[in-house]
Amino acid sequence: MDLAFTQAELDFRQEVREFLATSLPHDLSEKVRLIKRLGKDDYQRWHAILNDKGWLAPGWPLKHGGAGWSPVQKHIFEEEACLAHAPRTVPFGITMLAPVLLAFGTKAQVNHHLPRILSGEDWWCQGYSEPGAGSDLASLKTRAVRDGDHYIVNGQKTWTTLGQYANKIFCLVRTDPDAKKQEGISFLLIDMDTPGVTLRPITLIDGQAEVNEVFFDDVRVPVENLVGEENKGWTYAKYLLTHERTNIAGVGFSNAALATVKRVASEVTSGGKPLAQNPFFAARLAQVEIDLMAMATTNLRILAAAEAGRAPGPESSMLKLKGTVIRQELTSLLRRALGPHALPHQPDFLDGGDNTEPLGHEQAPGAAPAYFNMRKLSIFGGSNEIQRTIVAKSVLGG
Amino acid sequence: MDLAFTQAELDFRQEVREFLATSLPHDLSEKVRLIKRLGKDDYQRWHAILNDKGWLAPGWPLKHGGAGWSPVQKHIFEEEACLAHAPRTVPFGITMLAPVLLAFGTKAQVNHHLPRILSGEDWWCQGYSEPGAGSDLASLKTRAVRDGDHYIVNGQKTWTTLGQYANKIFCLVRTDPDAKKQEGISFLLIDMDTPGVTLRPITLIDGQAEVNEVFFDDVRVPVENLVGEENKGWTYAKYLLTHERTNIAGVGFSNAALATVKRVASEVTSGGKPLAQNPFFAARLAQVEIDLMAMATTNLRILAAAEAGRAPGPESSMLKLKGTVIRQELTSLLRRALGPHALPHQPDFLDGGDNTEPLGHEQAPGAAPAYFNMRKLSIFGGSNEIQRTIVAKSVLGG
Amino acid sequence: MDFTLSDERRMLQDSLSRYLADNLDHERRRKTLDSGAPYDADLFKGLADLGTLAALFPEEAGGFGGTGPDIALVFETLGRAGTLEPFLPAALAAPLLTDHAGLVEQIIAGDSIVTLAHTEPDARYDLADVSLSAKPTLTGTKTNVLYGAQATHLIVSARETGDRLDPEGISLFLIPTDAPGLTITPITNVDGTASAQVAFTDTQADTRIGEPGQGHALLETATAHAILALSAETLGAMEAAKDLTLAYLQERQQFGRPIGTFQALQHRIADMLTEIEQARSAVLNLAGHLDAPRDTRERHVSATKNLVGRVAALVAEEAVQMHGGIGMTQEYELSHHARRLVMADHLFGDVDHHLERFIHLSGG
Amino acid sequence: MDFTLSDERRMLQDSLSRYLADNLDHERRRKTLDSGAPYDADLFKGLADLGTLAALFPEEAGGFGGTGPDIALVFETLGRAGTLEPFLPAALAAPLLTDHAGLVEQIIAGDSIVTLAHTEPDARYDLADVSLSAKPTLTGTKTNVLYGAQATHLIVSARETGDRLDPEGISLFLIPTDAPGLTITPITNVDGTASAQVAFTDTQADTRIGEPGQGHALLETATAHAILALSAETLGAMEAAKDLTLAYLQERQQFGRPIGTFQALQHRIADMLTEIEQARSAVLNLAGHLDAPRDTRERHVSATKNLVGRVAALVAEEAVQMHGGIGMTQEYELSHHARRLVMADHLFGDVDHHLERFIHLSGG
Repeated sequence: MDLAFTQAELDFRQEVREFLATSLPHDLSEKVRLIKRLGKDDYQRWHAILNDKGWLAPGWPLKHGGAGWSPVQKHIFEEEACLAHAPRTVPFGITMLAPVLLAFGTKAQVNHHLPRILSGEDWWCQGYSEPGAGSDLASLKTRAVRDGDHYIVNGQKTWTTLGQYANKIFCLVRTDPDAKKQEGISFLLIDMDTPGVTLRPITLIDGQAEVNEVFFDDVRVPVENLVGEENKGWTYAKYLLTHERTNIAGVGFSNAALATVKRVASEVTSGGKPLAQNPFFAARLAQVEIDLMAMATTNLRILAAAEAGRAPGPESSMLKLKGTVIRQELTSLLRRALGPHALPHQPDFLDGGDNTEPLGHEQAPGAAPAYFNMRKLSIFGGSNEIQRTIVAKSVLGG
Repeated sequence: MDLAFTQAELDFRQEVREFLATSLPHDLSEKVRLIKRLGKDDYQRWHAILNDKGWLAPGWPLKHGGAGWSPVQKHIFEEEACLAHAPRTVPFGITMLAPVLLAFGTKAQVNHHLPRILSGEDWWCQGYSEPGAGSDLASLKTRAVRDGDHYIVNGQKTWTTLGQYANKIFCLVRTDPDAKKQEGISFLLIDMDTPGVTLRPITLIDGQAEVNEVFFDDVRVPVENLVGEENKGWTYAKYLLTHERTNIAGVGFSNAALATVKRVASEVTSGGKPLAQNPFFAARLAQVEIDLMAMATTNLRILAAAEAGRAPGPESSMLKLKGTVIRQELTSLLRRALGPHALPHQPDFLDGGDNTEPLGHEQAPGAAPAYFNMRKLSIFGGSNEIQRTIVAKSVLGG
Repeated sequence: MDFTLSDERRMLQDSLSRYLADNLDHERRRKTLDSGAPYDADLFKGLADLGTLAALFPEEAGGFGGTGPDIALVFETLGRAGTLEPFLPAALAAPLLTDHAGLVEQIIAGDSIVTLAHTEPDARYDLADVSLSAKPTLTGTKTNVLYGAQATHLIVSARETGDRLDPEGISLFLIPTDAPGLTITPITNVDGTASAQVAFTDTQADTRIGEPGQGHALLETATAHAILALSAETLGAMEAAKDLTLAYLQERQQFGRPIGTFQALQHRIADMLTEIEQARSAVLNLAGHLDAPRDTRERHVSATKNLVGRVAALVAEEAVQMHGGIGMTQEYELSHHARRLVMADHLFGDVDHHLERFIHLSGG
Repeated sequence: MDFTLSDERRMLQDSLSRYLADNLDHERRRKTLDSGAPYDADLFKGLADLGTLAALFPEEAGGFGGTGPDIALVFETLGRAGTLEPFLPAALAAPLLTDHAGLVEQIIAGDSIVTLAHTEPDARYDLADVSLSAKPTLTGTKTNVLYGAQATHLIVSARETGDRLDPEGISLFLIPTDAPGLTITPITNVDGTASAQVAFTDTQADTRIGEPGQGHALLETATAHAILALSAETLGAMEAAKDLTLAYLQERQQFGRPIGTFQALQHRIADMLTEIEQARSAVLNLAGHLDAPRDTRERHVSATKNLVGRVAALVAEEAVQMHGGIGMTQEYELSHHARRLVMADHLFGDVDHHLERFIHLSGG
């Protein structure tokens, strides 16, 4: 047993640090640090910088323009990027669609789509959930009926994150209405500008319109946009859920959030002394730091297993459970740390550029919105209730 | 709305205090204070003192030798008795069997049994649970088959508290094996010295033999020992569960336990200062005190409703849930407060009289055993899981 | 001991509830917020006409209430309906305006709003942390002034002697908001309520509330009233969140059955209900001790704010979690209550502040 | 980064597990306890012969281990089997006996037991809280001396200079237990393990461990080793409690089906498993940092003891609760593990002590 990284891994970390120090624009990292709202341009700028370096697609093979990183390298990049307050890379094309195409798509699909993801020409979004199909995803109702060389798609998707920036959507659709739930589902690629596709933004509890409803009304989709076989889409969706989930624990995010809370607690005062010295606040903070120290090692254990080629089992569900609790607790601590300053709603600051002055502490405007926004962590990507059931069934059967 | 007690209630409290100050033997209250183990004699002594005063059976009508107290009076007595470290009164005859006899028994049964309970001639225990019927009590299997003027009883009961002191047991037995689960159950009174009744003590996690298994092997029970109608026993058992539960919250116990923890925390030191001044310990203690302040009022609200004649609903389940959490947390705090002193097992002290010297603090020997013993609170009397289901079904139906 | 409502209070509660049911729903609240108005002035006036504000003042001041149970009843009802209207300032100001009958009359009518300007940017939750100077004109900044941009008057805490954090030497002054030297920056809070930051520059302060330098005790009294009001409002919001959640659990189908039939959610609902009963008792405890001697009252103040704050976060988080995505949308009513439940912890001291204070008040 | 066991360690683990499976079960453990013996001397000797104690010492001391991962592996295996035998003293003493090759040889063979006599009746968990005086003979009382009545030697902390709570001025002495002036009172702990109270009266102290007055750093090192050992043992006990619970949930029928099919219990099991993985990682963290510089090591010491203590209480309480009554009986194996899980928190500092210490070590 050896907790240490190899020299090659340490060198890689150093390389990542240097890249971030030189290539991450300050205005972008300030936006991320202050939990401001990123626009399409912000994401695309960062994607282009990463793509120039060859680091936009960490898990893709080199021959497709990926970085070809190991799970540990991905983890190191993620850690460093978070600590440097880099924007996240939007995952839908890079870590969700592309692996499915690489595993199940045609050569033509791979060669057509992957370069367009890297170049930014295509922004993908995800069409999985429906109003009646959340945790019970397999009960989805969006229909695709074959009509010559096309499928005619009708139905509705929801919770489509950043769909307002996307020109493409990958969808799970029902192609055989008579089959049992998980069967009869297909995986379909759809242009958002096809006639009959409409998008309605949903304003969330934090005031942001981050997610959308997408409506399909007699949308004609060429049959070559089917991925893999008809009625096998559930297999591909599950593949996607069990792979490419190295970052499910969010250790990098939590490390950065912990550092932010510590800094704020040292800057704001309570009874004339830094809040960090208040034993009640210090106890909350230390407790989550201790939990995070352990979860970081749980994460490394699973990474090491992945590196050795072992498939992730219920451990990734445990990581999601603990990881979301820790991330949510840290957003709660940031809000608490800011005290009365967390109350004012400051959308102008959150949407604004460098020159907007915050009321109160600079971290105040983002704190409560981030707390509310991050409630999603335990809801999406398989709710924590679903994860608990997965863990329990892995040991109890049934 | 008025949180205050009436003058009559305040007078009653004063009367109770004076009685306890003059009539509760010091050696008994010391045993209770130090969480020592009480023997049959200890209980019987206290029962006799209470009976002399007419206070042994708080809820019975005066004409049967009861105190005829209101719910609030019972609560006041309970609070004061706990604070004075009086032994609890053993409930099986007084608050469990007697109300069932008064409601459903024959005049002969009432007149025969109630005086013997008061006098101490009979010590009752409870034969409900079976090895295969715990939370699912209605699945009990102990059979009673009619044979002339007798029932022949075969089967096994378990978790029979203080059965080793009892000469009588009231049992739920199955008299109609073909009926649906809750039907076909009868309520039967059995002499423990009938041939075929055997008792086996169970040593619990705290080292005490507080509960027992009771075996019935062709035990002949006269039919006049049936309470109410044959096959209606489940109704009587449920009556018992929803009535006479004024003390389910254990507020008196918790008040006394809180006072003990506070005293210990002021007497033991940590880093050279009283533990009570340690902010981490103080936070735990304050949190449970605040919870208890609220639960005490929840308890009074339900008492006031009972006083006004309203039947308790799911509130009594909520009281059990919160009450057990608070009581268990207080036993945990006492153990924590004593630190390394809680480690040694000191059965001689716990079983001994006045003259045994404890190792460490005087509260040390009882602390860990009480913590372990009190895990039972969330298991027996309808486990907390059962209580949660009751509460949920009261609002969700089904 | 009596936990029932008097007939008068029951009538008030009924009329308030009915009026609110007829005049406020989530759509109308969203419309008010989207309009940029801090609240619905018609609704405020309508509620005032029903006696909502009068119920916060005692008879001798022209009201018909003012006791702990009155305050609790009014604010629980308001909280259940999820109002945005400026009632909290009246709860704060009521115990401070015993010598200002005319102003109280205007408050009761809904024509004047008097609010407390106390929290300073670096003060967090400590009531004694006052730096704004009164030598003799006022200079300094107050923040989190509830409805400060809509108020007609401010009661301002200012330091006459002593240092920051010294309970002695704080005085209170009544200032009209059109006084010279005031700069009022309106704020919309995350939960949709309104407040303001108020900067004072050589502002004249002629009208004292209470004795010079003795403002701390008055601040405690006003805060005790406000914490009761806010806790009761929070309790109402819990009830609203609970009702929405119970309805959703019965209606929402997943895996072929209502999600309320899943035992894991049932047990969490049971814990949530149990905790809400705890919060109700905590509110009753403070309501019943609002006029108790200072030490007793303040122990209940901190116990109640701590407990209600913990339960509020639990209810908000569990209600949203059990709803799933829909619980996170602004379109759905729960999001409003969830924000109120969470953000109330940031007013008048959060759960940690009051836990520490409870320990201190208990002699720890 | 490598979390796999070396072949040698895997072999040791396998042989230990097999030996324990063959030679210890709940009935035999109960028999030992009922006999009045502090532990099973044959089992101890058998485990010693397998190299269990040698694995706790480095090669240069005649062992074949002694690193953090070695200690973790041995004690997790012991904890899973629920042993009562005196291995913890060896983990405590190992880092202190670098100059005592002969004694170490005897320890490894299972022929000598050397234990630390450090905690004083009023000292609670503070390592610097030493009053027992060494001027120059030893006078005072030590308590919670693990296996003190079975030990051949004690390592005694004593104060040469300074006041109680002063880290400076504490010295360590090696004393044979048959030395004059020792009164040893044997204790059986609540969890079935043995300890003793030891009174010293003018006891000669000729053999120093380390430099005069510099004992505090050595106590920290020994305690770090012991906390790793105890945490790993606790982890093993968690695994045992978990396995019993999973089996029970699948076997126990209520309401016509295995109770493991009830979703509320399933979700609690999921949380329990998740926390056990956290505890495993915490043990790995300390194992991997046992030889790190003091400040880093001690941060991990306190983080691990805090986390493992929290999870241990959760696992014990949840395992008992999910079993119901049967989980509370001494006849059933769970009760043994539950007691160990809970009472381990009372050795070498509980969760609160180490939370406070972690904050202090983190510069708070």
